[in-house]
Amino acid sequence: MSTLSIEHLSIGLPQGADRAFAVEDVSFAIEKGEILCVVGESGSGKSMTANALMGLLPPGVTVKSGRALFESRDILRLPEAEKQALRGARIAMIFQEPMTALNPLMRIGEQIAEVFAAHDRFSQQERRDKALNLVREVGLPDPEKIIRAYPFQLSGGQRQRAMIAMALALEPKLLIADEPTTALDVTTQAQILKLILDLRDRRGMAVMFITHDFGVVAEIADQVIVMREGRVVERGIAAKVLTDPQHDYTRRLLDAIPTGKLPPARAPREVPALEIKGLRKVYRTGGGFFRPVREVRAVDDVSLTVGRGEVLGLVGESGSGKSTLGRTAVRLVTPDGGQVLVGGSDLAALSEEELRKQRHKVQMVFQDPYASLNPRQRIMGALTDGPITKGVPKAQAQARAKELLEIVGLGADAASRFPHEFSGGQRQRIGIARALAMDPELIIADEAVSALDVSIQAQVLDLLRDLRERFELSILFITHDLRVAAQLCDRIAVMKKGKLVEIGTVHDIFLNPQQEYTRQLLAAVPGAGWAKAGAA
Amino acid sequence: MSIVTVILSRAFKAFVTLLAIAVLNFCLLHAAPGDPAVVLAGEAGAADEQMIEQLRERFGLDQPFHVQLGKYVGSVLTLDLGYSFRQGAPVAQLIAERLPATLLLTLTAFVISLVLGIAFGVAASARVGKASDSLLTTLALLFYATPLYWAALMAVLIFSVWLGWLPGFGYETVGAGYTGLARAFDIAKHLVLPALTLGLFFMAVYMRMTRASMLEVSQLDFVKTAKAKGLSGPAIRRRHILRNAILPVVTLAGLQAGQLVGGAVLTETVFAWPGIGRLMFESLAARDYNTILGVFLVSAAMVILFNIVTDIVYRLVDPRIGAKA
Amino acid sequence: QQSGGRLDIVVQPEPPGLMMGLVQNGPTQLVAGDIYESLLRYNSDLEPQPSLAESWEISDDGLTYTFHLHDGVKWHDGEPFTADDVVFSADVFLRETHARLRASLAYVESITAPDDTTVVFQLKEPFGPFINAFETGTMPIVPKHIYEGTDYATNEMNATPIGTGPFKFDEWVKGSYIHLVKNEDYYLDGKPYLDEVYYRVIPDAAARAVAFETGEVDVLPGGSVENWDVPRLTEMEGVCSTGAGWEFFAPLSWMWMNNREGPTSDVRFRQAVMYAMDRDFVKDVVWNGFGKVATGPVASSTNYYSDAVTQYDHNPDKAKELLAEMGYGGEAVRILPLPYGETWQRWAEAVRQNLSEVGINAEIDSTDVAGWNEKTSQWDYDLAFTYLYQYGDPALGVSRNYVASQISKGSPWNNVEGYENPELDAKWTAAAGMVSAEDRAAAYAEIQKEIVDDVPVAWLQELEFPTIYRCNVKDLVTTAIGINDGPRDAWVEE
Amino acid sequence: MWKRFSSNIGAMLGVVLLLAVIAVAIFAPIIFSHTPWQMVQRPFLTPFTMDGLPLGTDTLGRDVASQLAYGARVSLLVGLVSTLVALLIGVPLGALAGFYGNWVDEGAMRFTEFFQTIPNFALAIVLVAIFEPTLASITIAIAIVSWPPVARLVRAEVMSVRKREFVDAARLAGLSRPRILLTQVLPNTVSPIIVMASLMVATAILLESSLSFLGLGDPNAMSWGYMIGAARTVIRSAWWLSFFPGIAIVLTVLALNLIGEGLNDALNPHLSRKGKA
Ligand SMILES: Nc1ncnc2c1ncn2[C@@H]1O[C@H](COP(=O)(O)OP(=O)(O)OP(=O)(O)O)[C@@H](O)[C@H]1O
Ligand SMILES: Nc1ncnc2c1ncn2[C@@H]1O[C@H](COP(=O)(O)OP(=O)(O)OP(=O)(O)O)[C@@H](O)[C@H]1O
Ligand SMILES: [Mg+2]
Ligand SMILES: [Mg+2]
Repeated sequence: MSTLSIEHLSIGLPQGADRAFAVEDVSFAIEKGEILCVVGESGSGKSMTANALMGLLPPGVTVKSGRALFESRDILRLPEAEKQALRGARIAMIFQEPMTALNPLMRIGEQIAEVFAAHDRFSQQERRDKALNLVREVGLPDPEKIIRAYPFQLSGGQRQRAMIAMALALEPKLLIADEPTTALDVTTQAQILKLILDLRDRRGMAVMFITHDFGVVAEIADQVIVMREGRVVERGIAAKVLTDPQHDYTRRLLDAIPTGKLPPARAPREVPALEIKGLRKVYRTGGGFFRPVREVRAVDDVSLTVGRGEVLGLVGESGSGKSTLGRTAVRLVTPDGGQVLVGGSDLAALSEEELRKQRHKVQMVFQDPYASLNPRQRIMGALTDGPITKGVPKAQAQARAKELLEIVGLGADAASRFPHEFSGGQRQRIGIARALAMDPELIIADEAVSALDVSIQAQVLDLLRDLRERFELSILFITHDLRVAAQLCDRIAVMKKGKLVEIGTVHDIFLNPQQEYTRQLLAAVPGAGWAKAGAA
Repeated sequence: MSIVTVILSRAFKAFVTLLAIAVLNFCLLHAAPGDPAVVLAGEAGAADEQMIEQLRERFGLDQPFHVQLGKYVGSVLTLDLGYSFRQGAPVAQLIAERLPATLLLTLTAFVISLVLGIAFGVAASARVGKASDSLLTTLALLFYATPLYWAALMAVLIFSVWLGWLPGFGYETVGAGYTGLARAFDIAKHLVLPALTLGLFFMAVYMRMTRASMLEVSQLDFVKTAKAKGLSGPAIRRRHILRNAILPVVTLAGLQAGQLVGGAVLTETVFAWPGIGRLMFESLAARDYNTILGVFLVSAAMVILFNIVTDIVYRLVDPRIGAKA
Repeated sequence: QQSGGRLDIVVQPEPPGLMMGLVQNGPTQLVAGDIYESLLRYNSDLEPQPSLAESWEISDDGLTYTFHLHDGVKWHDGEPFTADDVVFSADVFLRETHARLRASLAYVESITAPDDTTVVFQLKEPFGPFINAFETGTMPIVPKHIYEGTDYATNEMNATPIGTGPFKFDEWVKGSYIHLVKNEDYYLDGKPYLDEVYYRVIPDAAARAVAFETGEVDVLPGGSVENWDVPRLTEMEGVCSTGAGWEFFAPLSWMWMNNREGPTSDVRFRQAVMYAMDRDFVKDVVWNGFGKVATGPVASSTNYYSDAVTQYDHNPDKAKELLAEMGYGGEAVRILPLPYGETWQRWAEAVRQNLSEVGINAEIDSTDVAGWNEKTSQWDYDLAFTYLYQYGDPALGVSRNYVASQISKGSPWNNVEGYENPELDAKWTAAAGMVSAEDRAAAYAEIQKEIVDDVPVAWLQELEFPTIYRCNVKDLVTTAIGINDGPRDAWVEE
Repeated sequence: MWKRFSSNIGAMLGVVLLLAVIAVAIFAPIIFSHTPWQMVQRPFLTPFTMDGLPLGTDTLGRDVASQLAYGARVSLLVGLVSTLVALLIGVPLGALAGFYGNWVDEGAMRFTEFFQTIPNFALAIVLVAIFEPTLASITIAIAIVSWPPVARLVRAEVMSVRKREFVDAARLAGLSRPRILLTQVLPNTVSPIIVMASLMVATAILLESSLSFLGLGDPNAMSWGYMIGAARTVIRSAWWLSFFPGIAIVLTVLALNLIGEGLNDALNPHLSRKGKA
C-alpha cells in the first residue's frame, strides 16, 4: 500500500483570488522510500497541496473535495486535535526559507526538543540527548555548540539542516519538502539534496519534494508530477518525464532551461570598454565608541577587462563580491583603491560632480525588477530622467524612450503606466530599456535574470544577445548560475571571497577548469550530469 | 559588546544630554516673562524696591545671564540641583520628597497598563475577526481617544462621590496613623483611581500594539514551522508568537515609562497626588527656576534610565542584539 | 466646651514656607497664624483684643503705645518669651523682612523694653491707624534666641518654625499636608481645645469640594472652593458657613486702569468702563450673591467708609455716549485677569463681553501668577484685575493705591495705575495723621467723593469669602481675620 | 487604494464623523446667531429644556451648543496647524538624516533624541506658560513636542527607500542628490507620513485640550479643553458642561484614529501582501 495516496483533491480559493481552485482534481500516490517531485511554475498549486496535507491551509482556503489516505485514514477530514497529533510525528514538513523558518529567539536545541514536547515524548534529559543526536545525524558541525546556538548564528545551509533535524525527530513516514533549497546557493543546495537522499535511504521515508527546478528533479526524483494552474498535466518516472515529456507544457518548461550547451566561441575583442585595475573595496561595519570594527574584503585586488562588444560573465558563490565589483564599476560604490577605466578615463578618481557628467557611459541592469523601479513614477519618467539630465531635449528623449520600449518588446504605450502594472519579466525589460536610454558603452547586468521564471529568463537572455549584436554593447554579466552564464557569455571570470580566481573563455572554464573552486562550482550545479547528457 | 560597556557608554551620553537639557531649559526659563523676586514679593502682600533688590541679590538674579548659567551648569556638574528660595529648601530635597509618590503612581500605572494591555492584546489577536475582538479593539480605541483628565474627573465622580468606594484624591489617609501593612493597604486604595486613569490610555496603546504585533508575527514563517511540529494553538502563541511580538511593545513601553514621570502632571493635579509633576507645575507659576530645572533634569534622567533598562531587557530577550557587533 | 479632637482645614495653595516673619501671604498666614502670635487680635468691629499683650495704653497725643505682656509665655522650644523678643522682632527682624510693616514703622521713633513684660513704641508723629498694626500677619513676633545674628532667609529653623501660638509645628509632608499639634504649655488655661490640626493641600478646587463632601476635611477657608460650589456645599446637612472673619482684611477688588497711556488714560473712557460693566450680574452669577458691589476705594465694612459718592450703575448707553464724546476709535484694550482660578477667569470674560457690547475692543491677556505680577508691576497692561486687603484702616490698605508717592515700578501693591492728584495726596496724608476719629471720618468722606469721580481704577466688588465648616466645629471664627488667627478658641462637639 | 479604504467600515465612520465636525466648525457663525461668549440666558440651564439652547447654558449663561461649535474650530485648527508645523520640522530633518547619513544623521538624531528625552507634556506646559497662552504659542508648543517621532519615522523610511535599487538607478541616470531625495525618495515615504499625520492631529487635539484644562488655553479662543477646564469646578452641579465637550473630543479623536487606521490598512503594502501569504 502507498504511504500516501491522494484522490481527486480540489482546494477552493476565497472569492477575489486569481482563480476558483488552487488545486483541482489532483490524484497521486507516494510509496514508501520513494521521492516524488512536484514541479510546476509559480502559482501552480504545489504549496497548497502540501499545506492541505499538513492541515495548514491559510484562512479562506478550504479543501472542497477529494481525500488523502495516509495510514488508511483520510487526513483531510480528521478533527483538528488528531491532525495536530499527526503533524510532526507521522508527517513532517520543511520549508523554503531557512532564514525565517526558525524562531529567532529560541535556541536550536530547544526548537528541536520542542517536537518531542509537542507530542509528549520522553523526559527532559532524553529530549536533549535526542536533539543532539539529530543534530549530529544531519551533519551539523560541533553539535554541542549548535544546540545552544540561536538561529542567527547559523548559516542558511546550517539552518536548513536544523529544520530537517526537526522534521526527522519523530521518524515520520512522510516528509514534505516545499522548495527547501531554492534560497540556498548551489554548493549548499547540493549538500542538502545529498542529505535528503541519504536519509531516505537510511530511514526509508516517503518524500514529497516540491521544486520548480528541473535540475533538482534530475538529481533526486524517483517519480515526477508536473502541475499547471492547479492541475496535474504530466506524471511518471523521473527519467522518462525528463527525457521524453508528453505534455506540451512540460516540454516548454524543459526547453526554457538553459542547457549546458555552449554557444560557438566568438573572436576575442581587442578594444577595451572597461578596464579594472587592482580594484579593492573593504566594508567596515560596526564601530563606534566601544565597538570593534569588522572588516569584509568584498573585492580584493581584482583586475580585469571587458572588450567592446564582449559579454563577460562574472560568477562565484554568494558573498564572493560579484555585486560589489559591479557596483564599483559604475561607482555606486566608491572603491578603496585601484582604477576603473571607462573609455580611458578613471571613474574611480572623479569627484561627485564630474562623475555625474560621466555617468551615462556605464549603466546597470539591476537584479530585482521590483525594487529597481520607482513605484511612484511612470515608466516614461524612469526612461527620460537620465537623458534629460544629460542634456537631451525632452521631446527627443521621449521619442527615444518609446522606441526603446518597442525594442525590448513592450510597446510604446507602456510608457504611461506605473511599474506595478507590469509582470516581473516586463519590468526587467524596462530596466534594460532604461539602461539603453543613456546610450552607454557598457552595461553591468547584476543577476538580471535570476528572479525570473525559466521561460521569461530565456526571453530576456535572447533580448540581451540581440542587443549585443545590434548596438555593439559590452556587458558585464553577473550571475551565480553557471548555466545561464554559459548561454550568453564570451568569457567567464570566477570570484571567490573577493578575489578573482580564474578567468577565461566559456569553453576553457567549462571544459577545462583550472581551479579546484571552479570545478566545485560546476559540479554543484543541480542536474549537472543530466544537463551535460542532454547537451551531448 | 558586554552589557557593562553598553551601560557605560549610555551613561556617558546620558550625562551629556542632561547637561544640554539643563542649559536649554535654563535659557528657556530665563526667557520667560516674570521675575521670581517680583512673584515672591508679590506673594508677601506688599513689596517695595528694597525688598525686591534684596531678593534678587539672594537669588543671584542681579548677575549677568552668562554668569548665572555658568554657575548653574557648574553646580549641576557636581550633582547639586541648587536651592529653592521660594520653598526655602534644597531642590534635591524637595524632589526627593515628591519623587517616591510619582514613581509609585507611574510605575503602578505602567505595570497595570503593560500587563493588561498585553493580556488583552493577546486575547484579541487570538480571536481576531470575532465579536470579542471587535469589542476589545473598540474599547481600546475609546480609551485611546478619551482625554486623561476627563476620564479622571468622571472616575472621581463615579467611584468616590457617587459610589464612595475609593478615595478620590490624595496619597494616603492623612493622620490616620496607619503603619506597616495597614498603611500599604491605605496607599493602595488611594492609588487605584489615579493609576487606573493614567494607565488606561497606555493600556490601550499597548493593547493595540500587542494585537498588531501578534498578528504580524503569526504570519511569519517560523510559526508555520511550529504548527508543522504539531504544537497546539495556545502553545504556539505563548512560546513562539508572544515572545517575538513583545519586542516592539517593550521598546515602546521603555520610551513611555520615562515620559510617564513628566506626563503625570494632569493625573497628579486631578487626584491631588503629591508628586513631582505638580511640584513642577506649581513652581512654574512662581518662576521657581531651580525647582523646575531640577524636576526637568530628574524626569529626563528617568527617561534615560528607562531607555537603558529597556535596552538591557531587549538584550536579554533578543539574543541577536549585542552579538551582532 | 470640650477638649480633644482634630480639625482638617484646606490650605490652598501650598504655602511656600511657614516662617511668618519672612512670608506673609494668605496660605502661610492661615497655617502659621496658629504658630505665631502678635501683640493684639481684633474683633469683628476691629476693636483691639488681648493676645500676647494682656493690656495696653495709648498716650493722648497718640505718640506713645505701651503694651503689657502676658506672664509665663514660652516659646515652643521651651525658652521664655520676653519683651526683648518683641523689640527684636519689630525693630530688627521685621524692619528687614516685612515691607508692609516697614511703611508703618517709618512713623516709629523707638521701640524699647523697660522690663521683661513691657514694650513701648514711641512715634515721631501721630499715626491714626497704628493700633491696627499689631495683627499676626502684620507684626508676627519671632524668637530672638533663634534668629539674632543669623541670615534670616536661610536659617535652618525656618523649616521647623518656633512660635508662641496655641499650636506647635509637627510635620510637613510637602504636597500633602501640614500637621500641627496642641501646645500643652499654652499660656491661656485650657486652651487650645483641639489636639491637632491638619492643613490639607489639595490643588484642585473640585477635589477640595469633594474632600469636604466626603468628610475628609472639616473646614474650607474662604476662597478654597469655587463660588458655584458654595450653595451646594452649604445646603448639605450639618454644614455651616459664615462670611465673618474678613473684616480686618476687607478685600476689595478692582481693575487697575492704566492712567498713563492708551484710551484708559482718558477719564471719560474710565467712566465708560464703569457704566459698561454689569457688576450686579457678576455679583449674582459669578460670586453667587456673595459680597457687595463696591462704590469706591474704601470697603463698607471698614472704618471711615462713605457712600456719598457718584454711583455707577449698569448703563451701556451712557457708556457709549462717553466713548463717542472722547472719540474712541476702537483701539484694542487688554484685560489682565487675576490668575486665581475659574471665578476670576469667568469674571474677566464677563467684563470683556460687557465692554465689547458697548463697542470697546477688549481681549483677555492670559498669564500665570508670575506673569501677572510681572505685568502689573511693570505697568504692562490696560486693565488688570486685582484685589487688596485694607487692613482695617484707609491709611494702611487704601491710600497706598492712590497717592503719587506710591508710584513705583516693581510692586503690584502700590499705585499701579499711575494716578496722580497732588491735591488728594495732601488730603490722604493729613487724614492719616489726625488723632480724632470724627476728623478722620470727615476727611475720608471728602476724599472718597472726589476720587470716585476721577475713577483711577474700576472698583468692582467687596469680596466675601464664606468659610464653610461642619456645624459641630464651634467658635471657629472669633476675630476679624477669622481662621487666620488660628483655631485657638475652636472646639469640636462630639 | 480608495476602494480598500472605503470598504473599511470603521474608516468610513471616521470620515463621516470628521466631516460632520468640520461642517459644524465651518458653519458655526451661520448656525448660531450669538458668539460663544455672549451671555444669552440664565446660567446653569439644563440641556433639552429650552428651545434654541439644546445643550443648556454654562456658568455665565452662555450657549453651550455654540461654544461646542466654535470649540471645534479651535481644536481642528490647532490640531491641523501644529501637525503641519511638526511635519515641517520633522520631515526635512528626518529626510536629511536618513538620506545623507554619517555626521548629518548623527547630528540630527542626537538633536531628536535630545528632544525625546525631555518629558514632552512638561515641556509643552513650560513653553506655553513662558510664551503665554495664545493660539500661536499653543500650536507651536504642540508642534515642538510632537515632531521627533516624525523625524524618526521619515529617517527610517528614507533609509530603507534609499537602499532600494531604483535610487541607485536614479544615481546612474546622473540625477543630483537633492533631486533624488526630492523626486525619488520622498514620494515613496508619503504613505506612512500621511498615516502618522492623521494620528498626530488626534494627539494634538488631546494635547491642546489638556493644556487648556490646566488653564493654559487661549482665553480669547473657545476650545473644548477650555470648556472642560472651566467646567470641572462645577462638574457636580452641571455635568453637561464637561460632558459634551468631553464627548466631542472623544468622537473627533476617535474619528481621526479610525481614519488613520483605515489609511494605514489601505496604504500599507505590507498588509496587502499578507492577504496572499
Ligand atoms: N492565502 C491565499 N488566499 C488566496 N489565494 C491564495 C492564497 N495563497 C495562495 N493563493 C493562490 O493559490 C494558488 C496556488 O498557490 P501555491 O502557493 O500553491 O503556488 P505554488 O505552486 O506553491 O507557487 P510558488 O512556486 O510560487 O510557491 C495561486 O494562484 C495563489 O495566488
Ligand atoms: N553595504 C555593505 N556593508 C557591509 N558589507 C557589505 C555591504 N555590501 C556587501 N557586503 C559584504 O561584502 C561581501 C560581498 O558582497 P556582494 O554583495 O558583493 O556579494 P555577491 O557576490 O554579489 O553575493 P550574492 O550572490 O549573494 O549577491 C559580502 O560578505 C557582503 O556581506
Ligand atoms: Mg509555493
Ligand atoms: Mg549580488
